[in-house]
Amino acid sequence: MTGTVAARYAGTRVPRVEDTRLLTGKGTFVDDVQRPGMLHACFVRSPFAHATINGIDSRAALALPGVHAVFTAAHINPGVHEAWHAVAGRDVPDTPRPPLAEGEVKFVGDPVAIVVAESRRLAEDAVDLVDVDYTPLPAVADFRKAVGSEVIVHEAYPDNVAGGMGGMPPDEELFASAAHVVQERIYQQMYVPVPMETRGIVVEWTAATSELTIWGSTQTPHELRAFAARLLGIPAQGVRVIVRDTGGGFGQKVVPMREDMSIMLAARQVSAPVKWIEDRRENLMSAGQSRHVDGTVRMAFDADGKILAADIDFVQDVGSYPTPYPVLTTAAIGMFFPGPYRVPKASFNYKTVFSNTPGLHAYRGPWQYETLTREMLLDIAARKIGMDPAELRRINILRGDEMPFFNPNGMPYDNCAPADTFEQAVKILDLEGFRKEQAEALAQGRYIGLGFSAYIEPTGAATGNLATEGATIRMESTGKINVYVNGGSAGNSIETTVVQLTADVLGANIDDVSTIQGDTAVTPYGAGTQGSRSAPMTAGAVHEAGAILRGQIVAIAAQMLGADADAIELADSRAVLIGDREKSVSFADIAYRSYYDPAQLAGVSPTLEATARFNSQAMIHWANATHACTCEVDIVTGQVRLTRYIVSEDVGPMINPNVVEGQVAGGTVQGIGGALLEQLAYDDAGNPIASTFVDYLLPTATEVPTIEFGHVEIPGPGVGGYKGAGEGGAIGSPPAVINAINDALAPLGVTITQLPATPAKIIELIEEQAEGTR
Amino acid sequence: MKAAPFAYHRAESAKEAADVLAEFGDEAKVLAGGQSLIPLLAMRLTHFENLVDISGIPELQGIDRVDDEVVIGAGTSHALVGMDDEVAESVPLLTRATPHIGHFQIRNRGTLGGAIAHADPAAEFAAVALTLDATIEAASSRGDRRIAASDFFTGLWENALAADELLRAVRFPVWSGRTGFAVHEFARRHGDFAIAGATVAVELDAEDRVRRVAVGLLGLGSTPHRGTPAERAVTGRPVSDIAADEFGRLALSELHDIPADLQGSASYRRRVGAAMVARAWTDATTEALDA
Amino acid sequence: MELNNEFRVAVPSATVWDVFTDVERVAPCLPGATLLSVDGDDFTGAVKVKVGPITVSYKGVATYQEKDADAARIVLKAEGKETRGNGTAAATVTAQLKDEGEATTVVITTDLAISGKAAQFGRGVLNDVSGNLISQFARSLEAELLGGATTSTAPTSTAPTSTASPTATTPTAAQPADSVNLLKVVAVPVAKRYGPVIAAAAAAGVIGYLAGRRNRTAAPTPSAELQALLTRLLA
Amino acid sequence: MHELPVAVSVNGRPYRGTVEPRVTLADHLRENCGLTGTHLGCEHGACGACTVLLDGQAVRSCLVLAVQADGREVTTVEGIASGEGELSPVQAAMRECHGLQCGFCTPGFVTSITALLADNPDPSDEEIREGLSGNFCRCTGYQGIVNAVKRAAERINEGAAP
Repeated sequence: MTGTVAARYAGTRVPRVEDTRLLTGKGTFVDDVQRPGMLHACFVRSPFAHATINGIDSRAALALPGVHAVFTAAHINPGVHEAWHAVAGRDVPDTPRPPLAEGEVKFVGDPVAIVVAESRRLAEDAVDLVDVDYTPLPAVADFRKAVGSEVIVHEAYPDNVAGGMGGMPPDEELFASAAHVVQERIYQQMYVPVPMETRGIVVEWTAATSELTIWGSTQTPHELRAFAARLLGIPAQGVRVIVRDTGGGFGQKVVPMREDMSIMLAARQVSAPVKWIEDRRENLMSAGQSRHVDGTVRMAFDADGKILAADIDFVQDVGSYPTPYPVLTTAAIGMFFPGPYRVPKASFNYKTVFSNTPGLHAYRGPWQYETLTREMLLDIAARKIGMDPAELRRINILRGDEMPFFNPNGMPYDNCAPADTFEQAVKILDLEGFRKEQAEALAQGRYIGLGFSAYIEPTGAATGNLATEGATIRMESTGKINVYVNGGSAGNSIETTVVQLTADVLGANIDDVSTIQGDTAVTPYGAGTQGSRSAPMTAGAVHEAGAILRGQIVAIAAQMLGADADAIELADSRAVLIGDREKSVSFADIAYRSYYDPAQLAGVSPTLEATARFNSQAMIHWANATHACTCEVDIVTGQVRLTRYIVSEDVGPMINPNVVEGQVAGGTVQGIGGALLEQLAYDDAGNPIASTFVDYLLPTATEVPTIEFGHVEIPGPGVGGYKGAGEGGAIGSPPAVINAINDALAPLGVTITQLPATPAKIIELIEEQAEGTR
Repeated sequence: MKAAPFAYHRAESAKEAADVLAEFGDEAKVLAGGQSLIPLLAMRLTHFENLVDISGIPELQGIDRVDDEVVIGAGTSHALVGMDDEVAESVPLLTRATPHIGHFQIRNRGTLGGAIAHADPAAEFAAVALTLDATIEAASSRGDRRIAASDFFTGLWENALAADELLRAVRFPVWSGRTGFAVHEFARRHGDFAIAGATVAVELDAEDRVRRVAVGLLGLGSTPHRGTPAERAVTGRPVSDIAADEFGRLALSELHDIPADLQGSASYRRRVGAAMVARAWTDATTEALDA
Repeated sequence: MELNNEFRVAVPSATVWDVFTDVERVAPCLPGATLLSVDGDDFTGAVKVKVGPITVSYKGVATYQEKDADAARIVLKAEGKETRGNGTAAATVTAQLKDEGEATTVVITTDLAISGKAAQFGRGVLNDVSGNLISQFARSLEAELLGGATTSTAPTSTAPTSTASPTATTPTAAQPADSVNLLKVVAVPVAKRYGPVIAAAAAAGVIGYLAGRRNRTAAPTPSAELQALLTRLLA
Repeated sequence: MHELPVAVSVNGRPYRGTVEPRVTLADHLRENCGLTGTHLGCEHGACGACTVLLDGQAVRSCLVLAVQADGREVTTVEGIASGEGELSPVQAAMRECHGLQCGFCTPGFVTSITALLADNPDPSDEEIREGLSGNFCRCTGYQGIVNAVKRAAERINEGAAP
């Protein structure tokens, strides 16, 4: 290709372009948006997990000065035209999802009505005055009791089963005859993304021009726009979504939810912009649930510890109103259960079931249960066989020279070497050293342990609307460059990433490149931040648009330098004649010629901008990692202290190691929270009992160890060989932590199989074991 | 999460505050640091027509040594208590309890009087007051009175103050001689409400016998408690004869209202509580032996 | 949540029956309750529950679902809504009387369902509050039954945690602080009229209180083990 | 409910107005002073995102009523960098150490760390982690933030103003 230059910025720890505004309080999050005459919305939410709505009396609320409207399902729900989500597609049969509860509430926090008032304070005053007449109904709060329960969550699903699927049936003969067979029932609690910025939206409807403008907190500005147009049945070109900063999403902000629908619909009935900012209690009560799976996993091994077969049979809670259609995404748990190992036979079977709890939504590594259960089972197996868990993994984990490798469920692993990250992690850890230390500690009555976790992860999956990503790159009249992508800064550093990539593809100095993202009026369509796709997909888009623009720049430069295009390379924001560096022309001069002196172009096109929509030919970019965690358990209090944490990962060549490590560390700590602290707990009646930060325990700096990183950079199949890095940390860490605890407690004969591993639960198990052996 | 409306009264003096309380009774609530009250108001878990802000009253601020007591004004912040030299010298238990209270941003606002009046069973300063048999000074338009800490904590978040009474100051007795002090607590995360905790003050005689000992228990009931049976059992005994674990178990042996919640069962709290007492006992006696 | 309370009063069951079937006398026994209107077996009322700084006020209706003289059973059903906020409370109170001649044993079983913010409050607060509330209700009923009397028979309880004699004398148990406090907060009139009785009743209350919490509270160390601990300590 | 006059000095600039007593300092800063850098992550004093300096001390602005700040000095994240926009040592270290991602919790960390280092310019690792434990971050896993505190401390000990 013409004018190709070596990367200068990709692979380096470039400081982020997002940081300066965010560090000085100049970011723009949705709650920072003020509009003239803006009104504030607050939802009336169900106090019952399950109840009939007999009537709603809004008179007292409407009588409160400053209250503009109270909307119920009767006002809002009929406005829905289409409500399907791109990730599932238009034709997939979907589960019910009314904007406001109709006739019946199905979980505590179910939105029943919207109050619109002059301030959030007033709106909350009015919410207390809306009198909803309920008849409580029995609720099924525990999804493990939902199948066949007398309590029915949705009429259309009399057995409470949303769906399910099975692969090949398990080879029972093999399980019956294998040298070693392990089986365990493992329960993963409900824990959730908890972005520090809750959900929120500002919707402004201009009836005269039929224009809808939305300021959102979203991972997918363009899909929010497309969804709004579909929902309201208005032309997409009349809808504009503007998102500058989003305070974290982790899956919770991928698709518009019922509250977003309700506000969009309500805004059309109010002659003013409407802002809804979720408060933290609402976020923990109503935004949705994730994880929460119960299942039985089995593995068969030969006498040497080689895996012969793996089987998983599980039930996933999808709550009351899952978003989007949950059945297919859950299949990934079954498909990936064999993991990064040489597994000849695999089988899976699952059900997704409704319960009177908030609906299932995406969360960083939605299929994480496959890694949790597989890695926990491997450690349990190792102890049973009498092998070090590291050794058991070593003899089963896939090597690079075995690629491509099809796992028994047909997953085509390639461009990776799980054994490499595993060996690197073992090396960083110093396995022998630790086992020695562990023996000495035990002799002194101290319980320390080590846990491994390895996984292989499909990143940047090119399916449906996730397969393409658009980019527009423009050289402005000053010679400076602007790159436009869907983006939406949600913490994944996508602004910095595209600036780095654009500078490289154009040979520009990084300070000459800026990016504009999150405004659908000026950015091309993209699927946004989800599925660990931002790096590989955006790289493809920037590469294609950049190649076209580079050709345009080179053409003008060639004409200006009177040289052949092939003889020109771009570097340091200049076009230089190869072999005669004295002869060069700056981007500024090239832009001047194009914008202000086109007569001199002698037929060469003045165009200095390009738009391309990258269509990934790589179906999946396989990333993988090995986590190693060490801990000490205080067997008096049950307190777990993590002492070392190592992540060796392969996300392909790193565009920016800071960003990769930041993503990995953030995900890892979310998983540590899921292993030890976080639980969105419900009582038997379906009341949420962890709806504040006093009861929902996020990890803080004092619970988190220093994370040591190892990098393996095996190029993937896509542009630049980049793979995704967004979800891995959250997938790998829970089993590493649990395995470390189980390793520490092994001398006591204690094995945790129910998460989270709270101090109280650890002590309960230790005491039970003591009772039993007494 | 916005509070319902209320009227706000900024009191310039304790008398002014007491007058407002006398006027509104149950419909008024004292606002000191607000670190517990404001969240309850924001979540609309409670409501008062009137808040009486005492945070700006000079006479409620400050720490004084008066004879064998350290008198701390109700409005003195946790942070000031924690960094005060007189307190560190004369009532070290307070100094050592302070770092366990929330986080430094909370300690900058929260007040000693507020923490004790709020009477949270897991509140460190409440437990220290009970441990050291502190005296609470109450003021009202009807006059002043003093309440022994042992009579002050009457229930979950309930205290012996009448609706028109203001907590003006707390008087902490100074322990002298061969003394040792320790605070141990166990919480899910640093700064969380303790699942269980213990404060131990001990004084030894020249022969290393326990002259007096006081054990405070946090998070192990509707109020802070004393480990009376353990105190009784070891007084007059040589330290070397006392097994810390037994001491810990004994300290909790008469507790009957240990709570259970998401963080653990009553029996788990009992186990952890006993361990915290044992660890605090060991630290406190070690310190006293070296004194 | 089910809460159980039991007490024995030196009053014939006929008298107990009269009190329990007279809402005008039963209602005031519920802490913070005020009776607003009575219409046969249906009535409306308000309840203000106060725990330190937290106050939740309910307004609602109640009815006698059952007044079975032969079975000596009274079932009272009450439903209320928060006057601020959208929470609710519903209780079915069953009183079973056991005629023992001059005395009567009363077993009160309360099935309580609370919704809204109060039900979501963490740190086990709801259990504490309801436990106190209902045991206080039972104690006040007992006081009401003993109207005028100055002594009451020693309370009994079926609770496994009942170790009245050793514990009742200890500071922690002799002041069931929260219940005494509930007396202060919500049952002042009763307290004034029957001060000494309440004191005795309070002790009974501890037991009723523990009975209500039997599933959550470990049995206190029996005095035997206490002795054992002491001897080991001083060995 | 009738409003009360409030006069606060924020980042050296006086703001006068009247507010309902129930309005928190955080809401007052955001709604009436136009300073939206102070973020609300929980509104019950747990997450630390709304931390500001009140008379130089770090406090949760969601747990202070605006009327309580009357006549006092407030420093928000907007007031940490120099007037010319030069990042403070804490802000610069946060950037160099990748101490922020989505940036929502960042203002609370910047103000908290600034106060932390003013009190203790040479904190140990344990003191750093304890000092940070009142602020939640969901993106970074705290790795970059802990490193940023160390680096900022070095800077300050080399003579830079916190």
